Amino acid sequence: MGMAVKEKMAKRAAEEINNGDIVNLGFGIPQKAIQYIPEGKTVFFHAENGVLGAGQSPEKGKEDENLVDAGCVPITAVPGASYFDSANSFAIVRSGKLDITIMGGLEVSEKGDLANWIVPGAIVPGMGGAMDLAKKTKKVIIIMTHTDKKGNPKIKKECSLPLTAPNCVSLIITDLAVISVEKKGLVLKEIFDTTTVEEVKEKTAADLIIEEPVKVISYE
Amino acid sequence: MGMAVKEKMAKRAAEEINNGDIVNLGFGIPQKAIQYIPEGKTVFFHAENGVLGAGQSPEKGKEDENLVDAGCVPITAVPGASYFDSANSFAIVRSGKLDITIMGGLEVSEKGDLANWIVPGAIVPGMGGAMDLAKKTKKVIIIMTHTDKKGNPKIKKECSLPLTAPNCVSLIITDLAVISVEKKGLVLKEIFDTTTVEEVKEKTAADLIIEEPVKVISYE
Amino acid sequence: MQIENQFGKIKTVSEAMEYVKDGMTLMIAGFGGVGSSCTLINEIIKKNVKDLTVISIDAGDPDVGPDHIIQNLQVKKLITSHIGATPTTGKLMNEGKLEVEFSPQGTLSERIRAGGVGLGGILTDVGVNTLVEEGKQKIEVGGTTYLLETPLRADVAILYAKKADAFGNLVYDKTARGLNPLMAMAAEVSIVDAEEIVPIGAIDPEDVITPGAFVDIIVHGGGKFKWGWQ
Amino acid sequence: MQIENQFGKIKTVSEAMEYVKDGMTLMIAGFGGVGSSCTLINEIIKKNVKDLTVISIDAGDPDVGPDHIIQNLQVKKLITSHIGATPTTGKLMNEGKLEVEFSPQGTLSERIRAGGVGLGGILTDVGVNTLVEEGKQKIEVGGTTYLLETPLRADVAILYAKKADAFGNLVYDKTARGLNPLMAMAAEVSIVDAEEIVPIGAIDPEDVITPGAFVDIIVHGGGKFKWGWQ
Repeated sequence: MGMAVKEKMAKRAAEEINNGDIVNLGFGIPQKAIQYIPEGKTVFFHAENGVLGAGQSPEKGKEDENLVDAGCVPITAVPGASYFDSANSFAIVRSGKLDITIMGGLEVSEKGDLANWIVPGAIVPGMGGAMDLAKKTKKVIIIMTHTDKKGNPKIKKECSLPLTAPNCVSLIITDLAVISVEKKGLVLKEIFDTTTVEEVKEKTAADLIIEEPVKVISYE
Repeated sequence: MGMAVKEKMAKRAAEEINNGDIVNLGFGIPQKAIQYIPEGKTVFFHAENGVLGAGQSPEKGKEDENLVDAGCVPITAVPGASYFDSANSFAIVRSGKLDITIMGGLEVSEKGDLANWIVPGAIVPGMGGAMDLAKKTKKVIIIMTHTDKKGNPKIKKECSLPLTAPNCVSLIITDLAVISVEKKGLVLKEIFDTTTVEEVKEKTAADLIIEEPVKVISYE
Repeated sequence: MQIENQFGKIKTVSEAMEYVKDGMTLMIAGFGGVGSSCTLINEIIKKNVKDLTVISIDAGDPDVGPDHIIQNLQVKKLITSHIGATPTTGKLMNEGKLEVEFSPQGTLSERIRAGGVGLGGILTDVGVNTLVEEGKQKIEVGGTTYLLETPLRADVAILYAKKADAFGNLVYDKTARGLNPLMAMAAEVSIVDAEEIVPIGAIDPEDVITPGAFVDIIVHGGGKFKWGWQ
Repeated sequence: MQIENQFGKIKTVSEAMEYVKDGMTLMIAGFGGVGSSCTLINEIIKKNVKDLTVISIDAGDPDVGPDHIIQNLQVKKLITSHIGATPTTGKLMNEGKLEVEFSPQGTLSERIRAGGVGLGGILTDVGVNTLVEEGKQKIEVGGTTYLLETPLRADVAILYAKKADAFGNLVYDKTARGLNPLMAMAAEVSIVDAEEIVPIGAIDPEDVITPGAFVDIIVHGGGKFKWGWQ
């Protein structure tokens, strides 16, 4: 069996990151992207609790209780890191200095509207920093399954859930495909080698612009 | 001859300062107050360019070009000092954490309106930090001559010059008297031993409430 | 070492707790408990003051942070950005036992800062065309629509710092800074639980993050959270 | 020592000067020249770019600071809080050769910060019922009347720092901090004249005042003002 699908999505997302970029990763799959940054690229990971230059997890037993990421998991700091308060942390976000944010999604619309903060029927967890990040980051990349647990498409003409931010998504990476949000609409750029263009179209509740040939992603 | 009148005004102003107070001093006579703080009182002087805990002038030859007051004159920093940026400097002012500001005045009205930023006929220098300080400091003390160079009263029913801030002055210290601005009006609290209550009334173009006996200030 | 307490700001924990009262608005600093004062949170639970309005960036963790005060039914209203890590908070909210006001995290930080630095509000486009805009004034500046977000202030703020001198100059530690400097500014009475209290002059003026002007009470709590990862 | 320039931010002064152009909005950091870059100010005079809109806390001193650029008739508009120390600036203003917009100093700082942190404006009651309110929207919050003050941004900011690493993390020196961290945030291109340029990792993350995210270009100018008191 090849690479797990979650890893594939994270790896594909990591390919969007350039040297010197300032990047914020959401919890879960987005955080896996950190492992796929190629050698030689220096990337500054921003954690909204107050660090630019978040590094890998410390060795067991070497955790510092006052050095954690936004999920309160112990981290390290890379050379060139800086600490700041919450206002200055979101100054980096709001001023547009954050190059990339990678986060999960519940729904994305044709226009790049994002809904990812209220799970229907569940307890409302609050938006945390998601609204700020989605609205103000230069490039918002959403990693999500193409359909929900019942098989309903999550990419739709209009979001039915309350929005996190309108018109903010640049790129959607699903377990099936890579779709870019452009002025002309949603463009199917790539598919994973486990699916077909037809399947992706079928499972998408919005128009997809298909520019042949669609690249097929095969990760070992 | 006794103490110069400028020194007397500065000394009287200094008597308003309590231990632990945070104080901003305007240029000129107000700055002389620093010399009259009694031993044993620890006062934190705020300079709006970015220091709390401004100390005396350094010895000649020991100046640090990057440690100056708001007049760009070299200073020192006392133990317990801190440096900050301009936004945080005015945070101290605007949040009401500044206990006392002592500044010069052109006119003060019966209601404590202050005019001190536009000199008639002269080049407009700009308000600098005066509006923030006058509006937001807990206790605004104005040191000024009782009349202008032509002998016209500077304490008036209404200011004729553009205001720095309305209804902000707590205490006026002139070369003749100490007048407190209260809800009931201007109260003549003290006179210097060089004048009389009559002279003060005559040179004031607003009603003065006189509560006998008016204290007479005699400095050696 | 005996620290000279020349401004009377250094107090015992029980002296500090006299300022925490029923019905007040309380800011609890920290992020998921990191930067929160374990001792002061525990003392507030022990004192069992009621009807609090709490402002905190999150409800903490089930193990640490403000959630314990909420669980203890001392809070009537919570102004926050996230409660997802603490099931009790959400449960109380859904049962109607706790009012929760959500602000986006950056907006919440700026609202607290605005309260602290004496501004009447700030304009942000974060939240425009979402549920967040409900009930808020919309203002147009330079062709963009912004929400007017109002300042937040509290009667008391409790926060953790790495180091405090006798004037209240504060130094934080790494990501235990968070909202702490902002809340120190935004409360009538700011109570700092300092890991270390040092004499005036022991902190380099360049290292001060919160000037002593913003600090009213300094205690040494000494309490330590037990973290989930421990 | 050769510093690794892994982000390409370290440039020569003449490379940096390519970003300074006719008609642009320029923030000049410093307070009476303290915290200003002597080298970059002199280079702007040498390049003789015209029609600048300059934003600076004051016009400097007759000896140092932005006043020299103003004297050289390169500025069409100045947004500032104080020009009292520089007779030329006032003279040009009175002759109609220079437009001057005055903001109270604390308001000016917050306007630049608002531009830097991506806010649409701030509300302050400083200046209410004075000339400063002219032309501004008045907004009522909680029974108090505030002025809506709009954010300021610039095409280029020039500033002095004590130390910069190759990513642009900055450390300032004492009162040479001032508006510098705010202007670094508020410009499309921020140019830092660092007294010392150090490798990544040479600055403790706690000591960083301006994170490198806000710095685009780092030069070592080396110029020194001659101060009035010298």
